[in-house]
Amino acid sequence: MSEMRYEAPRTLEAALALLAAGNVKAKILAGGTDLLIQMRAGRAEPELLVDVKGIPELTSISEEGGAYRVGAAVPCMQLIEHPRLAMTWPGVIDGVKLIGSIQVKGRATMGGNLCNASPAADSVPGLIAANARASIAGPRGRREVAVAELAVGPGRTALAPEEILVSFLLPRRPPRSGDAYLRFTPRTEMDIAVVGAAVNLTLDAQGACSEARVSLGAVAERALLVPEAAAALVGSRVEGAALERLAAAASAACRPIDDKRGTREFRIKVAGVMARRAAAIALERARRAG
Amino acid sequence: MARITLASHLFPYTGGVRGLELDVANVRQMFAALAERYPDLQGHLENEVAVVIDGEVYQDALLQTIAADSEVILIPKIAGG
Amino acid sequence: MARHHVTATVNGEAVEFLCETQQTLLEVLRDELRLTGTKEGCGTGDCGACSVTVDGRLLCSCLMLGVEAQGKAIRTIEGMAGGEKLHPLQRKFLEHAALQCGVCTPGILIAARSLLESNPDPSEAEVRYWLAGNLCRCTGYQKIVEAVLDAAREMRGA
Amino acid sequence: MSASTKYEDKPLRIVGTRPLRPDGVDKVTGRARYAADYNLPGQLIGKVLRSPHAHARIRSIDVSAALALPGVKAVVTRDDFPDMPVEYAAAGELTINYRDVTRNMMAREKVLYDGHPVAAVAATSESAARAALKLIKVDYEVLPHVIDVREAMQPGAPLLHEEQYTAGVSPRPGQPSNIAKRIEFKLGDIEAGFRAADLVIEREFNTKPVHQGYIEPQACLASCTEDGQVELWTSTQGAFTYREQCARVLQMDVSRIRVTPTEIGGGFGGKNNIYSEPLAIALSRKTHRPVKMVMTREEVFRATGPTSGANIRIKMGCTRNGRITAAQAVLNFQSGAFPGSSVPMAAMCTFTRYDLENVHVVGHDVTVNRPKVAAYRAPGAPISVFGAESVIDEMAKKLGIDPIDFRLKNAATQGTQTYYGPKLGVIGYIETLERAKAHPHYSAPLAPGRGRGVSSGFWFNIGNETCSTLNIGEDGSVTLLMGTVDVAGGSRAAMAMMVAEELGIPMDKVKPVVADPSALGFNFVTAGSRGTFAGGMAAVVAARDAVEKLRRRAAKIREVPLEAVAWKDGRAQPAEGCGVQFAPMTLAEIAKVAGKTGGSIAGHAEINVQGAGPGFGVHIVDVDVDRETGLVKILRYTVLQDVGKAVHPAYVEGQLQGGAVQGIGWALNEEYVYGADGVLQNPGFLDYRVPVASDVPSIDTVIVEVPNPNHPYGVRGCGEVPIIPPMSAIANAIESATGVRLCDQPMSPPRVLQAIGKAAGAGN
Repeated sequence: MSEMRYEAPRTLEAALALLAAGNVKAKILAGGTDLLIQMRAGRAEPELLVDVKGIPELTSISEEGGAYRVGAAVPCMQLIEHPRLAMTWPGVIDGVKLIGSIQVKGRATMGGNLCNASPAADSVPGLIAANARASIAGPRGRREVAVAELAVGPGRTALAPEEILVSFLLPRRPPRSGDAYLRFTPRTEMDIAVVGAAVNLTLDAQGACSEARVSLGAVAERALLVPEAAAALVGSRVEGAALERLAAAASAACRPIDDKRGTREFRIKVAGVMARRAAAIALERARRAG
Repeated sequence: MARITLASHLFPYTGGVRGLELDVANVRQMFAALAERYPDLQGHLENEVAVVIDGEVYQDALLQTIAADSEVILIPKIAGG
Repeated sequence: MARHHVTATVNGEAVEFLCETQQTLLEVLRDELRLTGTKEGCGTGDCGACSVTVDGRLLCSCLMLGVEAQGKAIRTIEGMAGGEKLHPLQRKFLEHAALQCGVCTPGILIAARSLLESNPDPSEAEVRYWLAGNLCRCTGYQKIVEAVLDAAREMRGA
Repeated sequence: MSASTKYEDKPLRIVGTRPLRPDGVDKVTGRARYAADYNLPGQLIGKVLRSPHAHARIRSIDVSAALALPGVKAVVTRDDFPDMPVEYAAAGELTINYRDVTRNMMAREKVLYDGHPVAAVAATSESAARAALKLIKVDYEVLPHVIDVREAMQPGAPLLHEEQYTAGVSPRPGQPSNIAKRIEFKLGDIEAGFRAADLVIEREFNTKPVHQGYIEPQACLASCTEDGQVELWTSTQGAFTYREQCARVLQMDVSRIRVTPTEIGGGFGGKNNIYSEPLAIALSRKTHRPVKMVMTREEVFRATGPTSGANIRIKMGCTRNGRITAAQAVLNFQSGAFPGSSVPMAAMCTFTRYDLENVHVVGHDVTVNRPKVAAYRAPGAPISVFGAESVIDEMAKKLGIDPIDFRLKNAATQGTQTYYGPKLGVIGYIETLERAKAHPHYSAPLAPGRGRGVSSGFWFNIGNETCSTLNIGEDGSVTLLMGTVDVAGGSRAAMAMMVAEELGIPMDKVKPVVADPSALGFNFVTAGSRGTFAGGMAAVVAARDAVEKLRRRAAKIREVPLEAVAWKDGRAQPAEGCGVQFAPMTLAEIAKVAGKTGGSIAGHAEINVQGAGPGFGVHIVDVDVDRETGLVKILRYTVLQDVGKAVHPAYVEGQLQGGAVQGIGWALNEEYVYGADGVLQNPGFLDYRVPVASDVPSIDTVIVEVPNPNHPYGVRGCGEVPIIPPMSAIANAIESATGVRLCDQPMSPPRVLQAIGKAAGAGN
């Protein structure tokens, strides 16, 4: 049996140094709610665990001129309890709220949710719809990438092995903006999304949709940004025919598989339904945010 | 003679015979008499059937009395979760 | 094999233990500290039987490593009753027949206490959603929900 | 003191009240010790290597590398257990066959399902044991497998057992088959019944296996000495049957195995049969160190339980007035890797609720490459009743008859001839239906688009072998040793209550203890809703035996004739009209001097309890169906059930609520999902979806009490009936909401959506 090391660096530099140190199979440990299960099942056998929860930059939330910088290892419950985050980005928090039980949310993080790269990750469509950017640290410095570009496929990300996802930047919002995430699961809680849909939109002064982003989860190898679905909303009052076009575009963008959680046919059909319903909630929120 | 009726799941072991009269005083004697008459029934009596005597269901009651005018029915043994 | 030396508090008492990296907090509590009131129902965070609080945060102890407990304050079912007295939730669970086999009960009590600490007056729906991470296969949840609501009422002094 | 244990209607002090359960404080404080909570010095950890294949021949097993690993102390495989011939014995569900028991606990010639044990190791740590499993080399010849029951029944399907010929057909078939057994029940003339019908409906139903889903995984700790004495701590519904089964497969005397039934974290039928216990004993026998084996949740799903999946066909006919003229069923049940499903009981329960003249039920017990099924709460009945009560609902709706009225028109009552044999005794089906009809839920207005369904269920309930001892302590407090494991429904409370009632003392003077089998005569498993009925009967008999001895002792002490002593209000006192006066003696007073007046006093019961009273339940459910996603939401749920007598009403309500919610899970989302490779896809609580608290509404309960004449307090047993009606009640409610009838379980969103879509398509 190989021995597994555990390190809990207090700085980003120290963490990067551990990852850069050589050929060991290292894993970053944030909330651990996916990693510990994989280790137990023998699907992950790291030689080194780098616990990043002691690094302030990864575990803090700050406001930067109306935008939010959210540490990748902030536990979900802390995001949910944040006094203003949920008011500004309710759709992002919708997704965060759906990650497992209260217990799981006490540990799980958005960074982990993204890096685990499950196509069904609940917080990812909301982040994509929000046009969130991820800040990544590596041996050659920092880079910023759109969240939409990070998850590549099931279990795979665009991060290099020696890189660390540090934080998310949720941009400043124009007035009259609202977002929402809805997922379909057979149970009310404790499920993996069969389909997830996030809609982020902004209304003009007349109440028509001026900007929109739509993202779908669990309908492809990764969460999708669906510009065609967003286009269905722009210029509309997010009602009637526009919602039907949104639903049709969302369904058309799906390329799901049949698996134990849902059939292909079901996912395609329900993706449109979820997108339409999420848009209605986002609209309501945008109006209230007036 | 007690009147013995076999539940239909036992017919294959009796060549289709569904009932008969037997001069027996208890369940054990009845099983023995049945097994003698229908050897294929042998393995399906003690552990697989419950016995209804005059409307009451008995399980594992080899010495339960059968009266001369009793109505006896053999049914599958019942258990549960 | 090198083991980690960890110091923490459990139910207010200082503890120290040695653990391997892959040992979960649940395994440490049960196998090293012999606090077997915290149960394993799944080992994957899906049933809540291993619920404890760490620095006040409700979590599944099967999804945290023992080594991560360094310096933390852990609370388990063994510390729920205060001296001779049961916690109101424990008493209400008895009075409402809110337990049958009892294997989910420690986790549910810990989760329910955590709910009432943050929300002293929850609605029935809030109780049901908060406890959604705690599976119970015996009761159908009804008497559990009733007991939590009644305990909340009593604890509020209402 | 009457020797009769028949029902007596008398004023009660304790039975029917709601005291706190004796096991409660231990359970809310974390003290209660379940199997995995036991540890012994020097113990080893045992782990099982399981088959990754659904069906394969084992060519060879090489354990040498595993044994060479540091920390590994022993490995056992098929070579460590004797082969056993065909030999039947009673266990929780049906009879078990030791030939199969020994093959299920450890594969011999073949592995027959994903998860089938192939080897077990004992090592000084869990990590060493896991590492050792990876070093065991098994050479498999992978064989074609069969998972689906209909496919398994086809000629030419992959055969699990080459020597299995269908039993129950004559002449004996010439070819082996996966159909292990055919059973048949007939009453009247089924064809004449259909000819007399104005309306005939025939439908096919399919259900998936579902797991009992107890939260405590199987766990045991075994310790074997050099001279072959075994101690075993295990989570079981039947310490005696576990002892017997372990002794048989290990060829030991039962008296050399001491079994401690630990607190049990749920069973529901799933802990009636041994799994790891003989492996732990065998590993301990090799190492002479204690061996602890705890299953992971994944192992629980892959290798224990579940209940059968089934394919069934129901055909019923009735007159236009709603009188059923014919009822026919074909039930094809998966038994898993070895024969012995619950199909006989499913067959008997399919239509037993109704007074029928013409019935024909055929059942098939079919082996498939899945884990051997185990009992699950009213084994089999929910499956066949799903079909029957769906068809009954459809008949009632077609005829425009209220569904409860339709059932009342056909309801069984005392004297009804069943198609499986006996005439029914005193039962409360009609009373329960009438209470359902009068319940406010049944007449509450229903919002548009929502649906309401009703259904009903019958279960036999059972008695069986039961022993109990009641020891009167020197201070007059009482210990009741019970051999029926308290599977958590609260039977310790119920039995203490009945004993206190009998003895005339407060309940807190009675301490109920689940005894290990060395303390009592044989007790059958706690199954079949027998705990409070049969265990209670034994407790009452033991209490009455003790009372008889207390009377004798008081007569001796007071030097009066026995007939002059009556037992009343917890005291020996002068019998009314006996003409003899003496100072009464309380139980405590007798107990105090017992040692010096002839020795201490104990009551005993060693009985085989007969006279179980069948139970009937009626469920009402309201649902909302999301037409766009197929999601079914349970809005309101009411359970009504005749339990004979609720000894502790709160715990009876708990049984009714818990059973209903298990049934809701079964109806809506629970299922075993297998891949084309025959490997289980969802062996965890994430993807095997049992209901969570937010999935269900309050479950309202109505306890109906029509006493069982064969029990001193009228008890029938109540644990199993409540899981029978939910599936059909929910299907009927979905039909009421949408006009679409679901015949496949689970009625999960993809299925419901597809059915709605199909119906809409057909309508266009």
